[in-house]
Amino acid sequence: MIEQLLIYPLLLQMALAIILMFAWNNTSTQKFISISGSTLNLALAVYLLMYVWQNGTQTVQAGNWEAPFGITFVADTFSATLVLLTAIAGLAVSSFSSGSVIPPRLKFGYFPIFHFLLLGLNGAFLTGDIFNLYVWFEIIIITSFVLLTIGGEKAQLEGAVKYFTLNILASVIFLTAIAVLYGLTGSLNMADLAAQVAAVENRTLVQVNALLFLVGFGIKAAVFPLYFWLPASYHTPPSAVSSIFGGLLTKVGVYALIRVFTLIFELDNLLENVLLVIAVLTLFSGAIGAIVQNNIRKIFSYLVICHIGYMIAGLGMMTEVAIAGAVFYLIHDIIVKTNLFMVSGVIYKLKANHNIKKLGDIYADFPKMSLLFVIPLFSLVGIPPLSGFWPKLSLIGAGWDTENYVVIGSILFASFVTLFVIVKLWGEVFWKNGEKLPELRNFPYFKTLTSVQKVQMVAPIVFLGLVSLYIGFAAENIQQLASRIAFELLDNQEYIDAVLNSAKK
Amino acid sequence: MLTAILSGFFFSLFLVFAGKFFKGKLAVLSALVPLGLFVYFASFIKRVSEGEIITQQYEWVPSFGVNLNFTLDGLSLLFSLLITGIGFLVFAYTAEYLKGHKYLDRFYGYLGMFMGAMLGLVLSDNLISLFVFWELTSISSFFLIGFNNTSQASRRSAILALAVTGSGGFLFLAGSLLLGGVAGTYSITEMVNLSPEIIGSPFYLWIVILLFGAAFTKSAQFPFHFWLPGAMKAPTPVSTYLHSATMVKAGIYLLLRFTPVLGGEEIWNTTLIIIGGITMFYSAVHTLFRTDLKGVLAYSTISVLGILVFLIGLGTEYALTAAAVYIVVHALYKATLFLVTGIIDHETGTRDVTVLSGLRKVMMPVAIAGFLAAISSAGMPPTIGFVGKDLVYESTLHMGDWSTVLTILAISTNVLVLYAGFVAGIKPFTGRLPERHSKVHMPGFLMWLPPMILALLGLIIGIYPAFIDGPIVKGVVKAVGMAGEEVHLKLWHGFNFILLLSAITLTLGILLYFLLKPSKKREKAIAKFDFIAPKELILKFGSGVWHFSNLWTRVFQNGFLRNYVSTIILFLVVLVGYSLFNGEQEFYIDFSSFSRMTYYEMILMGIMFLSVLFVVGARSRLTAVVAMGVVGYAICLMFVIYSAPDLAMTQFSIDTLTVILFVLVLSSLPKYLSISDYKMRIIDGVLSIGFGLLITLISLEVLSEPVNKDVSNFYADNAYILAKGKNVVNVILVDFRGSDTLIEISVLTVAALGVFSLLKLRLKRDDRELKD
Amino acid sequence: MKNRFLANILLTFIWVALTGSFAFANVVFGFFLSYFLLFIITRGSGRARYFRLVPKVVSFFFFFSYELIKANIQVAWEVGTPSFHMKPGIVAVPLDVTSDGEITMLANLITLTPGTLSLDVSEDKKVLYVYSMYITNREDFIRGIKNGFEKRIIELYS
Amino acid sequence: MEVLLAFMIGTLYASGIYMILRRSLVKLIIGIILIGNGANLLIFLLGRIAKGSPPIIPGDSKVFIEAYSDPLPQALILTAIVISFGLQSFAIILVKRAHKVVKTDDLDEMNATDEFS
Amino acid sequence: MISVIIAVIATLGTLFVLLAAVGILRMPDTYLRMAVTTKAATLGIGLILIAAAIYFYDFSTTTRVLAIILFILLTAPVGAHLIGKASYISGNKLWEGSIMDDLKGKYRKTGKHVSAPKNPEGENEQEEEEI
Amino acid sequence: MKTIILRTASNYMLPLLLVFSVFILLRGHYLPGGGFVGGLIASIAFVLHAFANGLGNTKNLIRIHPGFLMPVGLGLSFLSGLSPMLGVGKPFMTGIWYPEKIAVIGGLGSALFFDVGVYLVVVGVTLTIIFTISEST
Amino acid sequence: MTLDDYLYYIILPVLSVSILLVFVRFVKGPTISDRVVAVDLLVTSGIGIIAVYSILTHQPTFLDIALILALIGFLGTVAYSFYIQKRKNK
Ligand code: NA
Ligand code: NA
Repeated sequence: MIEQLLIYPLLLQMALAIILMFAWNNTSTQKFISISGSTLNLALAVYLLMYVWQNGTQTVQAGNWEAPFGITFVADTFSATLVLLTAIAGLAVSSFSSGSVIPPRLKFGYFPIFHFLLLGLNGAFLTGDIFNLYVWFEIIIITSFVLLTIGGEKAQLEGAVKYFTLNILASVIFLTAIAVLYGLTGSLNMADLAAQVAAVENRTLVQVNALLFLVGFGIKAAVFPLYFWLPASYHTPPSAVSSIFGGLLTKVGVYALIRVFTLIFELDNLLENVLLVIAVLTLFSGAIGAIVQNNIRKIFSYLVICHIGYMIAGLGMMTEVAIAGAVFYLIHDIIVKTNLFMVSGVIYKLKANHNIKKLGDIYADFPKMSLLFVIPLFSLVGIPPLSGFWPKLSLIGAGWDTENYVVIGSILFASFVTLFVIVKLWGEVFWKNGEKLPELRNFPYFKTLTSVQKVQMVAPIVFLGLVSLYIGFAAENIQQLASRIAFELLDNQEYIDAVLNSAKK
Repeated sequence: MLTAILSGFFFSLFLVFAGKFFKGKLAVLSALVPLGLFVYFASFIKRVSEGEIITQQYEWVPSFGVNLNFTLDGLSLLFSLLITGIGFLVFAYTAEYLKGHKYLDRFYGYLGMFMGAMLGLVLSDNLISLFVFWELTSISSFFLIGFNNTSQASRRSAILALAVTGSGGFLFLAGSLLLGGVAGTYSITEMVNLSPEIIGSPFYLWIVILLFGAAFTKSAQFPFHFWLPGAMKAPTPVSTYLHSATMVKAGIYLLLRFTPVLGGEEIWNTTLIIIGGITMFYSAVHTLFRTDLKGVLAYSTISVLGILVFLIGLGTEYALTAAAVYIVVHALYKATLFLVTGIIDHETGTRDVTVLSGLRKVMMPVAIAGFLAAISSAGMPPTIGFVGKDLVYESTLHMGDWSTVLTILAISTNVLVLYAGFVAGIKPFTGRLPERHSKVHMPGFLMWLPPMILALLGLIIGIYPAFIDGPIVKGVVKAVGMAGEEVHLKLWHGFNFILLLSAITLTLGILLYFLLKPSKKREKAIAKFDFIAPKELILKFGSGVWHFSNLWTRVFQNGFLRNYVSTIILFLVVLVGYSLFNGEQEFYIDFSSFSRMTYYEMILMGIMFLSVLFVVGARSRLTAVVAMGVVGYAICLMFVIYSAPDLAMTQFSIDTLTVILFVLVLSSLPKYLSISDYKMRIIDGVLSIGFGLLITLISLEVLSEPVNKDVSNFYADNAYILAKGKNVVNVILVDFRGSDTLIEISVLTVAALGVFSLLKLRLKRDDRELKD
Repeated sequence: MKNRFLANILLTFIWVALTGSFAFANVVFGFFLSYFLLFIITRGSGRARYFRLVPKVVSFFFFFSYELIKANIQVAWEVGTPSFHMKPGIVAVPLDVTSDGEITMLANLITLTPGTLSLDVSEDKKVLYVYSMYITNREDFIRGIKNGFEKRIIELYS
Repeated sequence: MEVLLAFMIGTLYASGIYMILRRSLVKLIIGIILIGNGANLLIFLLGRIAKGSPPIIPGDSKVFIEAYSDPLPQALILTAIVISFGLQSFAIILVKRAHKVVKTDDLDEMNATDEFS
Repeated sequence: MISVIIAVIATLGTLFVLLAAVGILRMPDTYLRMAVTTKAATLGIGLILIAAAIYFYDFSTTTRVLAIILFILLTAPVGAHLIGKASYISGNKLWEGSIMDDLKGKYRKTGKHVSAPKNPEGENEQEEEEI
Repeated sequence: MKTIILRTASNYMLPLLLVFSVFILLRGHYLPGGGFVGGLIASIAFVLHAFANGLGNTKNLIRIHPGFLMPVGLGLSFLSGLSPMLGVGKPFMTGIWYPEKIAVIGGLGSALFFDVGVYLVVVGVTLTIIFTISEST
Repeated sequence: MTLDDYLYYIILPVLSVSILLVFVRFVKGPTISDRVVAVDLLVTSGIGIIAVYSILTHQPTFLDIALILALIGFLGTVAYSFYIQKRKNK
């Protein structure tokens, strides 16, 4: 049974979702199931990564059909790492949701849908089949739609219309790309496609196909000029939802880009330039977008976009160092962004406001909590030696190696703006004397929560904070992981062998 | 040494949890931490002065070549002693200065963190580790400047300071990585040996520019100096410690540290002389226009930092010795002056030098300390300031062609620095004690003793310069790559030209002090020129950036979904279209591979095409929906014709259900109006047709390519034999690719849950505020 | 009880017809399937008497086919020639049939006959509103329906 | 025949995008449905089409005797169609709710979430 | 021989379908179009299906064809009735050559619900939740 | 829409359509059909009934909330995918078959249960969506 | 002339023309009821075309689709008329 270890997280999430649906109205049972299930999931994910680390890439041929005929699930180090990150963020947000999401939403399927989302994320990371990836993307999309709109407030709906349209558009483009890919090769298995695509004579069509994937995934990853759905919507749902969105949703797009452009397509000159130009403009647009915002979650939203630029830049430079940098950044970013949106959620519960102009006093009123919040905030900035710092070493170093000076400049610019924005936010939200905000009668202020709820909200911030600190201070471990991932991505033979020859083993 | 560095951090961490115990009388105990460290570092003086270099090595992130290798040589030792020594006095002083302050524990926490970071900075041999600590000093500085965080001015100053030093930090990072890449190591010790290769590399210029960026921002060189006067918003102990004695000298440290690696080249020396020269004179002049004691001191600090850069730029052994001495001199007297200012501020409640006078009558020991510091800053014998100033003139006079200009510059600067020192150290204590200050009393000894100690030290080592010459200054000079044989510190060089220059300096300075009283009027007058001051220019630039950002963000994130869609489609069409028509393979379509057209297919397509147009042009919602239905049915028939019965069934059922859905909600859907104007329709039409055409062309070219059908053939061959089904499509759905289907029904389930919650979950009016 | 059983048999028969297999197992399965479905959906309302139905259905079928073809030719003439000769209108036809099943059947048969169309049944189920292409005279039209379809339906149901 | 079909697909993509760009909520959904149909047909076409040979193994044989059309794209499209149905249903309701809550049909007026606060 | 029978039946069926098509195009109002088409098409399609049943000549196909015909016979008139009624209620006028309209004025406005013809006794109609 | 005609017709059509939907479901492995189409037809049957008889009556008819079918169906499909792992140690979704042919449905295997699960989910989803919408308009 | 040819060259074209005629009515309207009637007839004619096509391709399988069309197409009509009526009531 250990051979199938890698799909256990999928099975677990699916089982959780189904069980949670049976417990439709019983929110306290749901909380218990969700948190304990997520804990189990974390244990599985840790074990999976360790197992993959020691025993190499693992595969499961679903239905016992050997590749490329069935659907293959693959856990290489990259996938296993992302599954682990999803598990970490998942556990954190599960707990945070238990504490923060208001009962009406919980009674309308919040938790089952949440676990369907985690299922989708895990599936997207683990699948080795391009159409299966599309299906996972769809479940991610539909769950995110529902989580985005659950409660149906005005802002939620307005944001959701844009989110919906543009993500559907991305799916259509993705599907178009799959159609072309299938039309050229007759295959869907990504490992098989590596060889099949290489064998296609018409390289122009291969390039066209690659560009279609680039645009499709680019929308999901929220890169310039395709990111519009993100700032329009991320600040509208409950904070718990924003957290999982901010941490993981765009990263699936990044994952897919990295996977497709290391496994199936080779970067030619055009693609490389396109990626780098996109990266630079993404860094730029995201950064300056964050400067002008006043809503905490909007600031974070733009920073989500901005920092995607780092990863795309790493992919575009396509050296082992660069990819390692991108992967390291991805690891760091998932943890930190999830945490930041949770922080914004706690701040909201404290003051019932998201506007940094109106907020204030938090350092004076909640000093320990503020210091706790410093961890994700400064990790995000990449204050050395916190987690965001290390990948920049790789990225800038790779920039010098490949003589991409504009990329270096953009990375520095984005880092600087991030620093500035976070520091400004700190000054406004934590230091300043805030406005006198009206007391809302029914608002679930933090102080009115039960102590269990308080713990459920703060503990995940502590947990992710500790993970961030681990990433920063034990950067060696993470860098080794990132390097091995980069190595495996660039030398994809192990992946291909694991998928295509596993039946013969 | 790691322990030494970490002790600062541990101390801060400790205060986070045990802070409340340290707000009261126990606070002074925290001074034991720097004191212990001072003793620890002092114990190395002998070994270091004998030329030994003490190293300690710890692994950290070997993958990046980053380690915690610490090196204690003369330069590091000087800085370590300053950091811990002045740290000790400042810690002690603070216990009194902020006695009873609500956040005293925080303050100590930041100070401890800063001390640790600063020690790390000066001890690291690894460039990246050095950078790590470098940034941490900026962060501690940020928290300390913003300590009075409810004041908007404090917050602004903190952010501005961090913005400037932080941007320098990023340049530093880029430079470090470049340098590390060129050298193949991040070890500074190893880089010294590789100096010729580094200087010879094509990246040398880049490296120098980037490191200068770091040093100039941190050490407040023109035009990046402006953050430092703002940093005076911090409580005085901070100004004393960070913004005069230690942190601002990190840039100086960096330049000194890299002199043996990168120095000796013209670009290095010239740039430093010019920037240092401008800085020292420009800011010295500024002291004439300040009335706030801390403002005066801030500008004079910048001026001295300029002098130091200037000296490093001169680059001779004289100059570097002068720099080493000047670091000590300045640390001693400027710290004293700041502490004195702090006392004045603390006791009288004002730092406005125009209203301060006669305070000697109420605080004689403070006045003495101020006086000693002032004469040291003036470079009067027998203070160490005198020794330092002599060395400066000595250095400038050795500069050949430029010696006259440089010397005059140095003299002018020193005159003004003298003025500033007198204004800060003497002016408040002389003259008549105003009525409202008559009740002012002596501060506790914890406050007046530290400046007194520093002032006396300045006097003592002025009289016995050998006290620091051998043990410390020589070490610094050797550490920066000089022989250390040429120059020996002496108080008295006899009557010579340099003494004459000193005399001129003193005379002019004292004259200036008596002729030009600090005045508000002057301060206001200079404010008129603020608009061309670097700070204002940079702030204007910043506001320009803000406006540009605002514009850019509004242009792209303009709120109009249609613009978002058009942008994405345009991007796709241009990119993919470019690729399709400019790729290796010329665009071609192989019509011969296509099947024959039959009339019924054409009719079907015709109907479908017209229906689509009908949908697009329909005036009413229902008509559009009905026409959509026709499109769906046509597709269904198409699936029949092209051998896909399962698809036909599914398409038809789903189409019907979609129609039902529409019909059920149609009356609550908005009216079906044509809102967009004619021009938009044309533009959108062109874009859409371009997009559609692109898809058509791509698909035709793909169809002209051969395709491998192994996978499908496998399904067909094994559907019955292995999977026991004859409808291959269904076998694929439930077996070969059953995982797709499992997720697909999950998608459906979630969609249904979504519909359910969208329609059933209505927050009641009372629940509107129930937010999460 | 009886009705349900009959419905069950009928559905079983349809099942067998659909699957095209008279195999015993298939019949049994069909029976249980129908039983199960009926269990789900029936709510004790009265159903028609199926047994007596069959022979009447057959004779009725021929009658109906005749009507259908006759009317179709009439309509073909109308449609196929250039000018219109029709005199259309809506007629209220009083009903003698009472049960829902009978009314529905009558209405459907009228509709299926070319040239006529059942538009609605009054709330009290006493009047059927029929649209027709050829109305020479209201009474003749009503009589035509009452003596034709309605009579036969009453026979069928009795 | 492929040419006509390709042209039809292009038409569906074009009209889909055109409708999405029309500012109206209902047109938006119709656009999404049209373009979704286009994508499905594209998979169908690029999987190569064949007339009159459904991928169903005839009565008593165990394998295909005659030509059969590629079953895989059909299975993919079936999945895609069903998924689209789920999304479309949700979209229709989303639009209904949005219209009711925001009280406009004009997408141009639905930009509060993009406004700077 | 079988082929000829099939051809003849199919031809007949097709002609009826054509008839319906011409009818729907030519007839001057909605009711006439409905009156002409429902049955013509039903008959036509029935015939074509019978042709198919004869062609394949096996039990399952035949039963299936019969099922289709049955379904059409059941649904087509109901559909026509529904459209006709809806059309009338929505105010679709009769052709100008019409000679009588017994339904005129039978649909009343009740504010919420207008679909039922007036009945003389004025019974309380029970409101049902309808979709 | 209160019409006797539609109501009566729909009462005949409901069982017909349901039988037909099961037929389509069961034969899916051999001929066109399967869980999706079967489920869609079954839901259409109920929707038709609801159009004719009012939603309340249809709901009474079904008794359980259709939404309940979703976890049930999903669970069934999931378990049938899981069964080879638990039963015979084969990978997830491996088809396991009862060796003998069974009357009516042909081969009996996990794929059939899977398809039944799909059927239930589709019915549950469609009815949940349509009923919810009807109730809210 | 074989049966297939007859169907292909005579029957199917006539059915196609019929469908075109119906489609013209669909486009012309003028009322929504006319369109619905036209769609209804389109579906019905579609059943005929499918039946002929299944003979032409010797695939009885296609008759199943005809069956579905017959069953389900009706529901579309129900829905439209429901809407037409409801719209009037508003
Ligand atoms: Na005529
Ligand atoms: Na009739």
